[in-house]
Amino acid sequence: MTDFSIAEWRIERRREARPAARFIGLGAALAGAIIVCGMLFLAAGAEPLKAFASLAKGSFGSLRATGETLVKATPLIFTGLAACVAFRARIWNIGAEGQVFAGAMFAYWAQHNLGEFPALVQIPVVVMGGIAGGGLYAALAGLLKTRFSVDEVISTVMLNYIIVYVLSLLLLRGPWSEAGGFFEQTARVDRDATLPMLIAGTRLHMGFLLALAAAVLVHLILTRTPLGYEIRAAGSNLRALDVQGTNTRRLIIVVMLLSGALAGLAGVTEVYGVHYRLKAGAVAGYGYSGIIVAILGQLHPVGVVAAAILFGALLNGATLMQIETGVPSALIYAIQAILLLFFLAGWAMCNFRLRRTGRV
Amino acid sequence: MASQPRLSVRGLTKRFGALVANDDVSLNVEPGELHCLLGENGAGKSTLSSCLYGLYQPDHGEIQVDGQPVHLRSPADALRAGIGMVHQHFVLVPGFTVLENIAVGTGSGWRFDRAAAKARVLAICQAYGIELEPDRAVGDLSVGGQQWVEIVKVLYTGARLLILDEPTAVLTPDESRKLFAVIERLKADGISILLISHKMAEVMQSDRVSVLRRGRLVGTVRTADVTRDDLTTMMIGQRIAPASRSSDGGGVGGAVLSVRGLSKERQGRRVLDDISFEVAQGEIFGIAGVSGNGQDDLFECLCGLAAPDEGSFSVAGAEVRASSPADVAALGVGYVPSDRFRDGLVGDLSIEENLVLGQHWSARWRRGPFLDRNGLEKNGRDAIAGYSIAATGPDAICRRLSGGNAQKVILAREFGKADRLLLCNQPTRGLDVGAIGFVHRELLRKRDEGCAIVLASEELDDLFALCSRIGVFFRGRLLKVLDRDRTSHDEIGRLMAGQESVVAA
Amino acid sequence: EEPTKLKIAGILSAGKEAPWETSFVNSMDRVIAAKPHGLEIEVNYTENVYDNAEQVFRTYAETGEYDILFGDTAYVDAIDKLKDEFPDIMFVMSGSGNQGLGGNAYWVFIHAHEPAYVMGQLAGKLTKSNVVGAISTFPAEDTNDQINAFFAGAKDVNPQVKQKITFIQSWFDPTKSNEATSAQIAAGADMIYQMSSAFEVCEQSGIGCFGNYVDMSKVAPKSIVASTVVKWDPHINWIVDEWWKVKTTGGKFDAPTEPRWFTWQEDSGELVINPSWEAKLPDGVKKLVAEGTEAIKTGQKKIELNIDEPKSD
Amino acid sequence: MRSRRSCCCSSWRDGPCAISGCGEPAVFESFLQATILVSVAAATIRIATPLLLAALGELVAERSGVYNMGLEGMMLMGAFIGYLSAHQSGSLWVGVAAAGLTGAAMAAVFAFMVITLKVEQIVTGLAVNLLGAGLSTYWLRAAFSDSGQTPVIPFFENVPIPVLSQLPVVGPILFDQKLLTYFAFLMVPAVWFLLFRTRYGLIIRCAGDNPKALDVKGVSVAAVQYAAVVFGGLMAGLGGAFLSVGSAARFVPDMTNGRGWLAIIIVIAGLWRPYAVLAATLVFSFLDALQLQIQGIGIAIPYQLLLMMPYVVAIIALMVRRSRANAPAMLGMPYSRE
Ligand SMILES: Nc1ncnc2c1ncn2[C@@H]1O[C@H](COP(=O)(O)OP(=O)(O)OP(=O)(O)O)[C@@H](O)[C@H]1O
Ligand SMILES: Nc1ncnc2c1ncn2[C@@H]1O[C@H](COP(=O)(O)OP(=O)(O)OP(=O)(O)O)[C@@H](O)[C@H]1O
Ligand SMILES: [Mg+2]
Ligand SMILES: [Mg+2]
Repeated sequence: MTDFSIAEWRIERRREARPAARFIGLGAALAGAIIVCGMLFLAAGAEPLKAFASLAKGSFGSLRATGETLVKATPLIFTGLAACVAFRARIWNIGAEGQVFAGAMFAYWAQHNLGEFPALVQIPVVVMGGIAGGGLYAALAGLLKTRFSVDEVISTVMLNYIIVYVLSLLLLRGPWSEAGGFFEQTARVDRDATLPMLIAGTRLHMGFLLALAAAVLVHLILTRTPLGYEIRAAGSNLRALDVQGTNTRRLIIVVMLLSGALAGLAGVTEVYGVHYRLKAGAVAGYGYSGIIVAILGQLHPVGVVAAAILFGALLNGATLMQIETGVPSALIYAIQAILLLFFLAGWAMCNFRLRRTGRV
Repeated sequence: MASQPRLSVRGLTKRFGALVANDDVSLNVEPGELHCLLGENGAGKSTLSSCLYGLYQPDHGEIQVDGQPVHLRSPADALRAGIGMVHQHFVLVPGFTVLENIAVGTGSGWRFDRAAAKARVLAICQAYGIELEPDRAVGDLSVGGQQWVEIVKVLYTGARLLILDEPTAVLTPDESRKLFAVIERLKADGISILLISHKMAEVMQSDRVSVLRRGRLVGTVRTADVTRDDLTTMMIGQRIAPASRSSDGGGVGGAVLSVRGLSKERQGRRVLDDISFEVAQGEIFGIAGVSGNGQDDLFECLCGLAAPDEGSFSVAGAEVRASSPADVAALGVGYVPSDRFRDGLVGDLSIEENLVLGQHWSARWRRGPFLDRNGLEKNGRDAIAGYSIAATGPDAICRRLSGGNAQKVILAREFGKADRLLLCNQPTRGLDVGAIGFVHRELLRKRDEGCAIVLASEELDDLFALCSRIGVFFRGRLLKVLDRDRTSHDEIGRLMAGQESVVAA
Repeated sequence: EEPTKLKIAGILSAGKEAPWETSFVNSMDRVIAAKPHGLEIEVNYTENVYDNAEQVFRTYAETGEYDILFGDTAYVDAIDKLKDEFPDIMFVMSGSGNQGLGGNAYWVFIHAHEPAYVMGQLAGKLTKSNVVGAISTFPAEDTNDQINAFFAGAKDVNPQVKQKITFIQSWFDPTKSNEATSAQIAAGADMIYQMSSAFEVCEQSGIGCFGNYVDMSKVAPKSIVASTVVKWDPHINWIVDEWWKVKTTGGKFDAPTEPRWFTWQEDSGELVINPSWEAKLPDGVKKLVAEGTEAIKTGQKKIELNIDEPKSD
Repeated sequence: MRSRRSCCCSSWRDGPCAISGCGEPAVFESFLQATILVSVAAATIRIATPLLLAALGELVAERSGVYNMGLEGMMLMGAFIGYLSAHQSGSLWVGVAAAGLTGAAMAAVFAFMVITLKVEQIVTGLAVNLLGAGLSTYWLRAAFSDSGQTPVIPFFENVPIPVLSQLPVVGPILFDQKLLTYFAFLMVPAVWFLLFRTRYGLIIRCAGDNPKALDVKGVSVAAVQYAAVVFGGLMAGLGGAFLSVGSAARFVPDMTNGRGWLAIIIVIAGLWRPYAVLAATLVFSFLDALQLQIQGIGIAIPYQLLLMMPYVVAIIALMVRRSRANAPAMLGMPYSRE
């Protein structure tokens, strides 16, 4: 019987999934994720519907909540775009994490040594500092790849660790440590260096606009410019680019610079838009989440923004959900993971289809 | 005892998406028979053998071995049914030894009984007169040596039906002869062989031939009953029009390309050995040779992708040294690589985008910081019309183009780029007759525009139809440069096999 | 009329497993049970808040249901931003890394240095190698005070004592602090103050260890000599009293800008000796401890508050 | 027997000594004392244990062509379930077995995603890490509700090996450890033997280098990779168990603290060879052990420098060795026939 069914029906990979199949697959993924998460809620002793409702209320229920969601989404947009740019070129920059640190650190260094200037001077300095810090740190991995053929997956992961210790060195009884403080953090930064708030009653800061602008810019670069052309081409066939006269080593470094610069900005928005201090906790974790955001967003800038907002909402709504239902907020990480796994599986499953075969 | 066919295929159909690679194919292979499978590139030969080996699942059809229906879901099933296969492309682990490559996945249990495996390999080698050192790393062997590993690998499985997919493509004539000696012995042992080959001389040694054309079986014939021409006709579907030999051309102007003493080593092997030649303006210089004899390395050096160890070359008097493809292209050089999907096209980009590959920064295709979309689209439309590319439009993704159409995209781009020199490596490989004719016409047109052309092809017909002079490559050496009008297919064929002495005599 | 209910948000920097948080939760439970002013107190905890404080404080504040937002560590940045926006809510921060803001932002400080001093005396008497160690998390004011007092106590009763200090640079990593303990044992220590609560190595190597924040006797029955127990009870009670005062008098919150802390005398801590060691202690030592405790609790003896970063000898 | 330390001249205490400060000689002298060296060495072995377990598993998975980036999550869940089941059953060995099974189960899910569905390996790995972190913390709370303090369980005692543990210096370093530690170190030659001396080892390596060569022999590439990945998960789970039941006697959220990532790095730094992986593990562990010891002695080298060192060294080593020279050729690339 089983043999019959195997002989008659077969699962095979499609060359290209049809949009309808994608839609169905993703819908099924979402449904599956919701069911599993609901079961987790039940296990945690919370009513799933109530939990989902307070999750929604906490993330979009008010202007303040929406603003907070966007605040949480801001760094994820940047790191998501960073991953998007690199992955489009098939360069596996796993180092957004470290580049966020580098961006924040470079920005802090520049602003710290600048002295007192009006916001009009200081804000551009921190933004440029973030771009430079993240970009250069990523370019280091690019250089290791092109000059010493050190795989970028490896080098970026290593660099992620190194920078954390460098920051700790600078903060803990180091030159940047807060006078008289024992915590690993700097003193509060100059008010004039902080990113202006956008909407009263929320914490939404200019960084969010920067992130949207970055998404538009990345979209333009990818679709309209020769550089974007090279990035897309590199993602499909690096060798053909090489054969046809593009300096692919330089391209790799440029892509890393761009990717790192975007990641670096995430560091700037967190330090100068949210925490007003440089400390590890302010910037940690966004790099890795950015990779997930980028994949969820299908490596498309618009998708990245959407996925980042979804993630921001989950992070933000979790607080209220926890307060209202008593579900541990740790569950939110599990929910994120389940959502992601179902999404990935759903997406991949669209590439399969059941086909009837027969023997004459 | 009614003799059952060793293999019987009934109505086998295999589709890749919309493409029908095998269409209702039925054939028999008898015990102890050498059965040839003949067909143009892309006719579906490899697909059929992959179905017989369980690598692909046919959509329809039945396969019987020794009268028993078999369901081949994986190579394991095929091996169990006594079918073995040498693949068109090597399936070896370079880091493993010969013995490990042969023995991996065989046997049972935890123990890898090296000594027993070695004894068995040596016994097979001895029985068939094959020379192999079991403990050498496969990566260190020559391509011919690797092919022997593949062959022993199949013999090691004890198969009663061997499928050999173009095994001689990488063998020297001498080695090919040895292979046929092995085949004779196998036949004597009652083992059946399904051989795929493009070489007519080899095909003619078989017992029967099945001819595939565009996935369909044209027919199975006894070899003794047919001539080469008959087979060719079956294969192509028409008599080949006599190659329209180009009348004039040849040395119209001064030398555009001059190559002096080019040498290169790769992995300890000398892949280019002191190559020197010149190509004049308006001349097509042909390069003959079995692939893998250094042509690819020559082209990689000439297009700036690789640096030669010794020697140099100049384009229109300008010395090219330590260059990059961009530098070479800037001299007005176009390059049609042999592997079009690997080196020539970016599969995920559209036709219009691929048409500006390498020139995408040029002011011609830009408007401010952006690519000039309208310009690109117009260029795409022009190319589609001018080169009659079958595609839905200039925004069609190149990965989905057929081989011939993909090649046309490359030609459109490179012909547009080449003002002085055009480097073409196997431009007609895998193309059908119509497309080949098209490429020939375009090359001649380009020549008549005064471009110097270097053309490498495995098809002597190409070379005789187009070139004024033909150089023959063998093991990295340019054995001889011959005047087209004063040589013959035979002479070049012998040179390609490395028989320099024959010519010298 | 008088309020009958009080809703508190406990905003914890780490998970409840961390002893610091455990001591807070335990103290809160005691206060709830005691029903100060007859109040029904309800507490909701949010954990691992440290780097996300502003959002959590704000979310609590916006629900409009909470009267006191009680943070257990350096939340001055978040509170500074929110306190004026929510003048009816009482904000509390704790320990080092804060600064006084006044108004509705209250600042408490935990100093368990007094019991730590007595515990140091115990260690100074018990050590055979004359090397006394401490494993700490970060060199923060509210950990340094105890360690310095511990070493001071040990040196006061035994001038030959050398001190060893290791920071594991993590608020909670038992594996790492176990390794740090091994390292100190190798460096000669045989009495170790475990600020980061990992006792497996102590148990195995049979040396004397000292617990912190909560009574660790059950965790490591063989090796724990004594534990300094941190009690937030007076702090919480003070906060509740202040809140009560404002709510019943209709006045405004007016927090002092200096941190409020309570002495041992005021029941801010405890020294719990492990029963299984108590029997083994020489009478002289027992007496010393009892006297030391007595002297401090009655205010006869003052223990200097030293918040400098301790160093190894 | 702890020897008395009689060092530490008073000058050392007087001023804050910089890195090249005053009392150094005496301090270094003390550092060279046998007890301290033995302690650092023994700590190195202990710190190495979970890393080695996870790295050996990862080595086998990567040799079969699959990048298991979900190691951290698998270790973490292993640590948690190991703790939970040891607590419930009262048997540490039940805990260890459960941890191994948990790692293996998570690896099976991961394998289904990346081998059967051919989802991007790196991203799936990150998702698995997230799942491990979230689920373990959440479950911990669910199992021990709000009590805050999770119960402490007994933990493995050291098992000195008779005679050998009496040897001077090496005895206490190598032969007075926990059973899981002996197991981890014995797994080094075992994995080496598996990979390079058995029929299955040949198959695993073939899957990583050229899966098609395996496929045409009728061996299922997917089955081989599943087995290798599940083995990797099992080892990661055991590594996690060493943290919770093996040494800390409890579970703490996120207690792996990056050790899974470190194990992946170790495989790379160890150039995909069992003995080199062992060496890399020991280097990383030694520097960590050293860092803790140096603080206790009072040498003023910032600990961050020591912790940073292995990563810097690894990058430099890769620059010199050309990283992928030894990597399985098809590492990270899903295999499909058509
Ligand atoms: N995996 C595949 N997916 C889609 N199409 C395929 C695949 N393999 C082969 N084809 C297509 O099927 C057709 C038959 O290919 P096949 O490799 O069998 O040709 P062949 O006769 O062996 O040619 P050659 O002489 O060049 O080896 C070709 O058009 C080819 O492009
Ligand atoms: N490997 C492949 N992947 C995806 N599609 C393929 C592949 N090979 C072939 N195709 C599809 O199959 C169709 C037929 O391909 P094939 O190369 O056999 O064409 P053809 O008829 O031989 O054309 P041409 O003469 O131009 O080579 C093409 O339209 C192409 O889209
Ligand atoms: Mg073929
Ligand atoms: Mg074709």
